[in-house]
Amino acid sequence: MLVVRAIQEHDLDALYTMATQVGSGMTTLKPDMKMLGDRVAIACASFAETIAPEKRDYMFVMEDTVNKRIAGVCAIKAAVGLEEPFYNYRIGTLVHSSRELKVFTRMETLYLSNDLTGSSELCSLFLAPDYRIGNNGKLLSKCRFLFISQFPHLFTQKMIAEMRGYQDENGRSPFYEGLGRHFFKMEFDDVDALTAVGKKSFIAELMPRQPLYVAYLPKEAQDVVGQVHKSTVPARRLLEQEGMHYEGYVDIFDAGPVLQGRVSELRAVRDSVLAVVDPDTDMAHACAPELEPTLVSNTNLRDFRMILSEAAAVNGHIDLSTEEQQALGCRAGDTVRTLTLNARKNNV
Amino acid sequence: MLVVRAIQEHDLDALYTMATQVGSGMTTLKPDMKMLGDRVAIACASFAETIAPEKRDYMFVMEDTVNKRIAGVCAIKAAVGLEEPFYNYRIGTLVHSSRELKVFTRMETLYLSNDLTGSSELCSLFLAPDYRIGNNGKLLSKCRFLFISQFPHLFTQKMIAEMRGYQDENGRSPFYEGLGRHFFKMEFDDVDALTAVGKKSFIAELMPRQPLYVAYLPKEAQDVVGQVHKSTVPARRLLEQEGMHYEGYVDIFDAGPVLQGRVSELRAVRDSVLAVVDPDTDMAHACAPELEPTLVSNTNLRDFRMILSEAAAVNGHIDLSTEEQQALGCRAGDTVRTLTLNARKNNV
Amino acid sequence: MYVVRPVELADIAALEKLAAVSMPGVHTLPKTREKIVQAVEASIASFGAQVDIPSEESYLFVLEALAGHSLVGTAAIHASAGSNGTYFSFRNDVIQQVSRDLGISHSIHALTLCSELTSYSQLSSFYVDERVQSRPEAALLSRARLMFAALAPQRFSDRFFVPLAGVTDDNGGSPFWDALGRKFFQMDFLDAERTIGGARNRTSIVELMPHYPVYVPLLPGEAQAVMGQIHPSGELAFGLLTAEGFEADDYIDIFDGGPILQAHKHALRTMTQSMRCTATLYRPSRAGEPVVQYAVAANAGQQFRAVIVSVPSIEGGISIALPQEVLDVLQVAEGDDVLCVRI
Amino acid sequence: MYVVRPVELADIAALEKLAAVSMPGVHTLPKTREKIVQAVEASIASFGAQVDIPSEESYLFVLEALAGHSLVGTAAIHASAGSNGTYFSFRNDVIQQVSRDLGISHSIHALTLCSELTSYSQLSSFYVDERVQSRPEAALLSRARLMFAALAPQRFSDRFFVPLAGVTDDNGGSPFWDALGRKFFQMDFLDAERTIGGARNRTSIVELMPHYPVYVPLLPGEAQAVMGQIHPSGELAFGLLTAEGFEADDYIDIFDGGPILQAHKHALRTMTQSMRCTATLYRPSRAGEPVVQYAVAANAGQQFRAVIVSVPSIEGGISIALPQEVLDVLQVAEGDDVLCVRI
Repeated sequence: MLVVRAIQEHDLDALYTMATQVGSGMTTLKPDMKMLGDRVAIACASFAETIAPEKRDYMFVMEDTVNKRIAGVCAIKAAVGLEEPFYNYRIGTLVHSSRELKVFTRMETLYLSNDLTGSSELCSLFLAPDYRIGNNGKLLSKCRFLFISQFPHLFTQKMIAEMRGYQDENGRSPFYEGLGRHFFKMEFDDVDALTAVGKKSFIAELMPRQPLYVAYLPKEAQDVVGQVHKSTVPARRLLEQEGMHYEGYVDIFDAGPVLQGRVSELRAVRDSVLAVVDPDTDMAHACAPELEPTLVSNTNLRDFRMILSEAAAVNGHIDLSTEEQQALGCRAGDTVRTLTLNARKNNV
Repeated sequence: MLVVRAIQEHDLDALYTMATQVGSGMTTLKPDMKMLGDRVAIACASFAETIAPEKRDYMFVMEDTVNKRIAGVCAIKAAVGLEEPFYNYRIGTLVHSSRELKVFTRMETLYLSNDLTGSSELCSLFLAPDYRIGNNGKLLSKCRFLFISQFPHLFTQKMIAEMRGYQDENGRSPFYEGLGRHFFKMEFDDVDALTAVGKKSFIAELMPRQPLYVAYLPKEAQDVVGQVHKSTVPARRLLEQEGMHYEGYVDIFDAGPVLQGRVSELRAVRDSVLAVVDPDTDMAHACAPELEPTLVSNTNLRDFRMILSEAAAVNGHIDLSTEEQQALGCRAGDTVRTLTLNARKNNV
Repeated sequence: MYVVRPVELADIAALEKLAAVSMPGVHTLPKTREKIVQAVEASIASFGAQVDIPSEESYLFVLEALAGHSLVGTAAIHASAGSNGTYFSFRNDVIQQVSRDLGISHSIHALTLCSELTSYSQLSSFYVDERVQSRPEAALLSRARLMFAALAPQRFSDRFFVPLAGVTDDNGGSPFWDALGRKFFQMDFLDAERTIGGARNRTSIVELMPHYPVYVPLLPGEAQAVMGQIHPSGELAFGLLTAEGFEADDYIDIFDGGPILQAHKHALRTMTQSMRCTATLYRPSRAGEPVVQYAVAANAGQQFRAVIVSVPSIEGGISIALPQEVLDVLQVAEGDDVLCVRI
Repeated sequence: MYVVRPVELADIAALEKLAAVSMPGVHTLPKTREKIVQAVEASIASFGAQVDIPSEESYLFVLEALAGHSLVGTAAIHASAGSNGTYFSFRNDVIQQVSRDLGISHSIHALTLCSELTSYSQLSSFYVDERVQSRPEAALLSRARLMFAALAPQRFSDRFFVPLAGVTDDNGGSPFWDALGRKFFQMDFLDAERTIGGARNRTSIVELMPHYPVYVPLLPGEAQAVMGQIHPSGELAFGLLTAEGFEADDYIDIFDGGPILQAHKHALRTMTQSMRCTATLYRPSRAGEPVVQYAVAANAGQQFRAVIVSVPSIEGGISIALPQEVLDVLQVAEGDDVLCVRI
C-alpha cells in the first residue's frame, strides 16, 4: 500500500536520491544536500508548529508500505514572496480606441508584478518513474487538498501552483528567446540554475519594469503564453479538476501558467467530509463492487497520513481495513477526512 | 405575488417612472426616455435572440401580479467594453526589497486597465422603496443567477458587478478627492453625469496611465479602496453569497469594488436543479411547514419568468400552485429550474 | 541671383507645379490647390501678424531664381508645433538595468511617447528643385528661416526641431510602422498618414499609440535598423541641418521612426554667428581682393529677403558693402541694418 | 591674495578643521579623517592620471588665503558621476492630458526616476568660509573647476551637473522625503542618507525607489512646495552657478527634492567666454587706467592654479599683462599660455 505522510528527518537521504532523478525544470527540488536538509528541517518544524505560520513548508512523501521505499514527494508552502520578492507577469488588457478613426484595438499586456506575494503554494511534486501507474499520481497531488481542507486556518485564501512552461523538442523556450534573452543576455538554463539557488529576485531586477504589449513579442513567443510544458499537461488537468484556474499570471521566464484557487472554492474544501472509522468487519470492503476510490486522511497535523481506499464514507461512517487504519495511524472510533478521488460533474 | 420577467416594450413608461426615483449613483438607469427606450428595444431583441450575443442586454422587471405594478428592475449585459473602452483600476502588489539595507516594502499599486473587457455584467438593479421588504430584494437580485444557470451559453465565463463606492455623509468621495480631482479638475457629480451619458472612456483619457502606488494617496482615500457605499452593503453581501468576489478591481472614480465570479462556480450554476412541475394538489404547499423558500423559473428564454415559492424540488419534481404555474407561464409536466433562496453552509 | 522671400498669392500656380513633381511624403509641400492656397494665406497672415507669444503662425518661404522669376524651392517654419494640439514624438530613453548579485549592468534603449516638442518651433516643407540642390542657395533656403527667427525672435520658441522623413520601402511601407504603429492603428503606413493628414498632434494619436515605453530590443531587426534613419530624399536637408548645429539623437518620429533634429537656438550657427551690420554700397576698390560668401537677410516681416553675396570679409567689422543690385533685392538702402552670416 | 589649487597631503589637517565647522549635509565635505585622507589621495592620483575617457577621477580644489596660508574653501569635480554605478535623479516630466470630447487639455507634472546624469561630470563639495562668502574669490573657487575642465577637456564630459541640498526642517527632516522616499525605505531622511552614505548611485536605490513616474499633484502640499528649492546653505552656490549658465529646471534630487543644476558646456560662460592669452609682465604705464577683474588659470595638472587679477581689459587682445607676483602664484613665466575669463 502507498501512504502519503508528513516528511520526517530520516527521509532526507531518500529525498536526495529522488532529487537526483528530477532533472531540470523544477527549481524547488535540486540534488543539493544542504538545501534539502534545510528544507526538511523546516518541514518538520512546520508540522510540529514550532515556527511562525507564514514560514512553514509542509512537505509530504509517498511511502510504499511494502518495501518502505519513498516513491514521491510534494509540498505546500504556507506563503511565498515574504523573504525574496516573488515575480510574475500578469496578463492584462488595454483597449486603444479612436471613434474618429473607427479603430478599436484590444491588446494583451504583460505587467511585471508581485501580486501573488503571500499566497500559499503547491509545489515540488515528483513521483518516481516506476510508480507512475494507476492512481498514484492523483493520490500524490491531491493529498495536499485534503490537508488544506483539514487545516484551512494554516493557509491564505489564495492557493497557487506554478506550472512548467512550454519548451520545444530541443528544450528551447520561445517565450524566453523572445523576451528574457534580450534583457539577461544568458542562456535559459543558466537563468534556471540561478533561480534554483534562490536568485530569482535578482534576475528580475533586469526585467523591464514597464508594461509590455504581448504584440511586441515574436508570434511563437505570443503563442506559448500560459501554455504548459507537454509533460505537465496531466498535472495541470489534475489541479484544474480540483478548482485551480489559470487567471492570467505566468512565469517571467518561460510564461508557464500559474494556477490559482480560492481555498473556499476548492473541491476538497467544498466536498470532503469527516467520517468515523468503523471497526474492521473485513467484509464490506472485500465485496465492494467497483466503488469509486476515496482519499482518506487522518486529522492529525503532526503525523498527517493519507491513503487511497476502496471504502466510501456513508452517513458519517467509513469502514477501513486494519491495514488501512494502520497506514493512517488511526483506529476504530477515530475521525478521518474523506473525498472521492475524482470530481463528479454537476447535475446540470 | 411578485414575478420577475423579461422586460417588454410596454414596460417603458413604468421603467421611466422608476428611473426618476433612482437618484444619483447609478449611471445605467437615468430618467432619459430616449436612452431607456433604446435600452428596452435592445433588451427585447436580446430575449428574442435577434441581435448578436455580445450586444445583448437582458433586462428584467419585477411585477406585482395583484396590481400589475412594476416594482423593480435589474439586468445582465452580455459583454462590456466592446464599443467604448471599459476602465477599472486593478490593485496589484509590488515588493521593493533591499537585502543590503534589510528593507522589505510591500506596496499596493493601482493599474489603469481594461482587463474586464468582454465580461458579462450584472447591473441596473433597482427596487421601488415600498417593496423593500421580506425577500423581494433577494428575489430581484438572484433571478439573474437562475437565468444564467439556465442559459450559460449566452455569457462569458467571467461575470462582474460594479458596486457603488464609499461616500461620506455629504456625498463626498474621498477617493475621488484624493486622485481623480487632480486630473479632472471638476466635481465628482459632473464626472458622474458624464459617465451616465456614455462618456466614461473620454474621461478616462485624462487619468494617469502609469501605475500609481496607493501609498501616494491621502490616508482617507487609501482607506476606501474597494469599500462600497453604505447603502450598497446588503447588495454586496447578496452577490458574495452567490459566488461573486472582490478580486482587486475598483472603479476609477470612487474606488467602489467590482465583484467577479466564474460562471461555473456560481452557487446557482452549481446547485440549481431542474424539476418537473407536478399537478397542483393544493395540499402539499398548503401545509408546508417553514420550508426554505425556493427560487423557481421557467426555462423559456423569450418569456423568462421567475417567482419565489414555498415549494421545494424533491427527486426531480416540484409541486407548484396553480397561481404559481400561471405566474411562470407553465403547467404540469413542464420543466422548471429551482434553487434554494439562501446559500447553505458547507458541511465542514 | 536667387532670393529667399515670403510666399505671395501670385506664387500659388507655381507652387502647384512644384507640388506635382515633389516627392511623395509627409513632411514636404501641401498637395492640393486648396491646401496650397490655405498655406499661402496662413503665411501671409503670419508675416503680417503682431506677435507677442509664438502661436499658430506658419511662415512659408520660397526660393526664387530672379532670372526668369521661377520658384525653385520652398521651406517653412511654424511658430509653435503644438499651437493646434500636442505634438507627439518618441523620446530615445536609456534605462539602466542593474543586478548587483549577478554583477550585470547594462543599458536598454526604450522609446517613450512624449510631448516635449510641443512648445518648440518646427521647421518643415523643405524642398529644392534638382537644379539647385548642389548650389549654396539650398543652404540659403534652409537657413533663411533661422535668419528670420534671428531677426524676429519674439515670433519663435528658443528651441527648434525638424522631422525628416524616415525609411520606406518601394511600396511605401515602413518597417518601423509595421513593428509598432500598425499594431495599434490596424492599417498600412500610407493609409495611416493619409487618415491623419501627416499630423503628429491629433487626439487619435493619444488614443491609439502606446503610452508605455517600447523596449527597442523587442522590435524586429528591420524596424531597429531604420530607427533614426532618413529617407534618401532627406539627405540634403539632414546635411544642412547638422552643419547648422541641429542634433539627431534625442527624438524620432512616432510613425516611421525617422529622425527628429532639434536644437536650442544657442547651438545654431545662424543664431550665434550672425552679425548685424550696416549696409553700405559696394564700390570695387582693387581687383583680386579676397571675398567670402555671406547669407544676408533684412526685414522681419513680409518684406523679408535673404540672398547670398560674395564680398570681402567683415570679421570684426560693423558694416557690409553690398552691390546696388543686392540692396535692391533686399529692399534696403545704405545705412539700413542687415543680418549677415558666413555660408 | 587668494589662490585656488589642487588639494595636497599637507592640507589634511586644515580640511579636518573645516569639516568640523562646515554645514551638516550631504553634498559638502567628507567628515572623518579617514574619508578626508581618501579624498585627498584620490584627488592627487586624479590630477596625476593620464586620462583618455573620463572615469573615476575626482578632483578636489582648495581656496587658500596666501596671507597666513589658511584654507578658506573647497570645491570638487568628478569626471563621471556614474563611474561607480548609475547616478539616479528625478527628471521633471510634463505629461499632456487631452480629452477632445470634453475639450480638456492640460499638463501634469511627473517625476521619473532616471539615470541620464550618469555620464555627466559632477561638481560637488563647494564650501567657502564665512569671511570669503561675499568676496569674488567665492566665484573664483566655483569657476576654477570649470576653468580646469576648459584646460583639460578630455578629462570631463561635455555636460556637467551640480546637486544642491534641498529643504530640511529644524530636525533634519525633509518634507519631500516624507512624501516619497520614506514610503519605500521605511526610515527617516537622515538615517537613509547615513545608510546610503549620501550616494545616488547605489543598487539599493534601484531596488527600493519607485520605477513609475510620480504624479506631482498627488504629493502633499509641503512636499510640492520644496521641490527644486534649495537649502539656505546652498544659496551662494546657486547664485554663482546660475550666473555661470547652469539651469535648474530639468532634474531634482531623489531624496530631498533639491535642485540639480545642469548644463552643456556650450552654455557655460567659463567655457564660451574664456580666452587663451599669452602672459606678459605687467608694467603699470599710466595711473587711472581702467581695470577689470579676470579669473586667470594655468596648468592642466597638479600644478593648476587660479587667481583673480585686476588688469586693463584684454578684449580683442591676445595677451594679458600680469604682475610678477601673480606669475609666481600661477607658476608661469612670461610667454606661457593662461586661461582668462571676466569675473
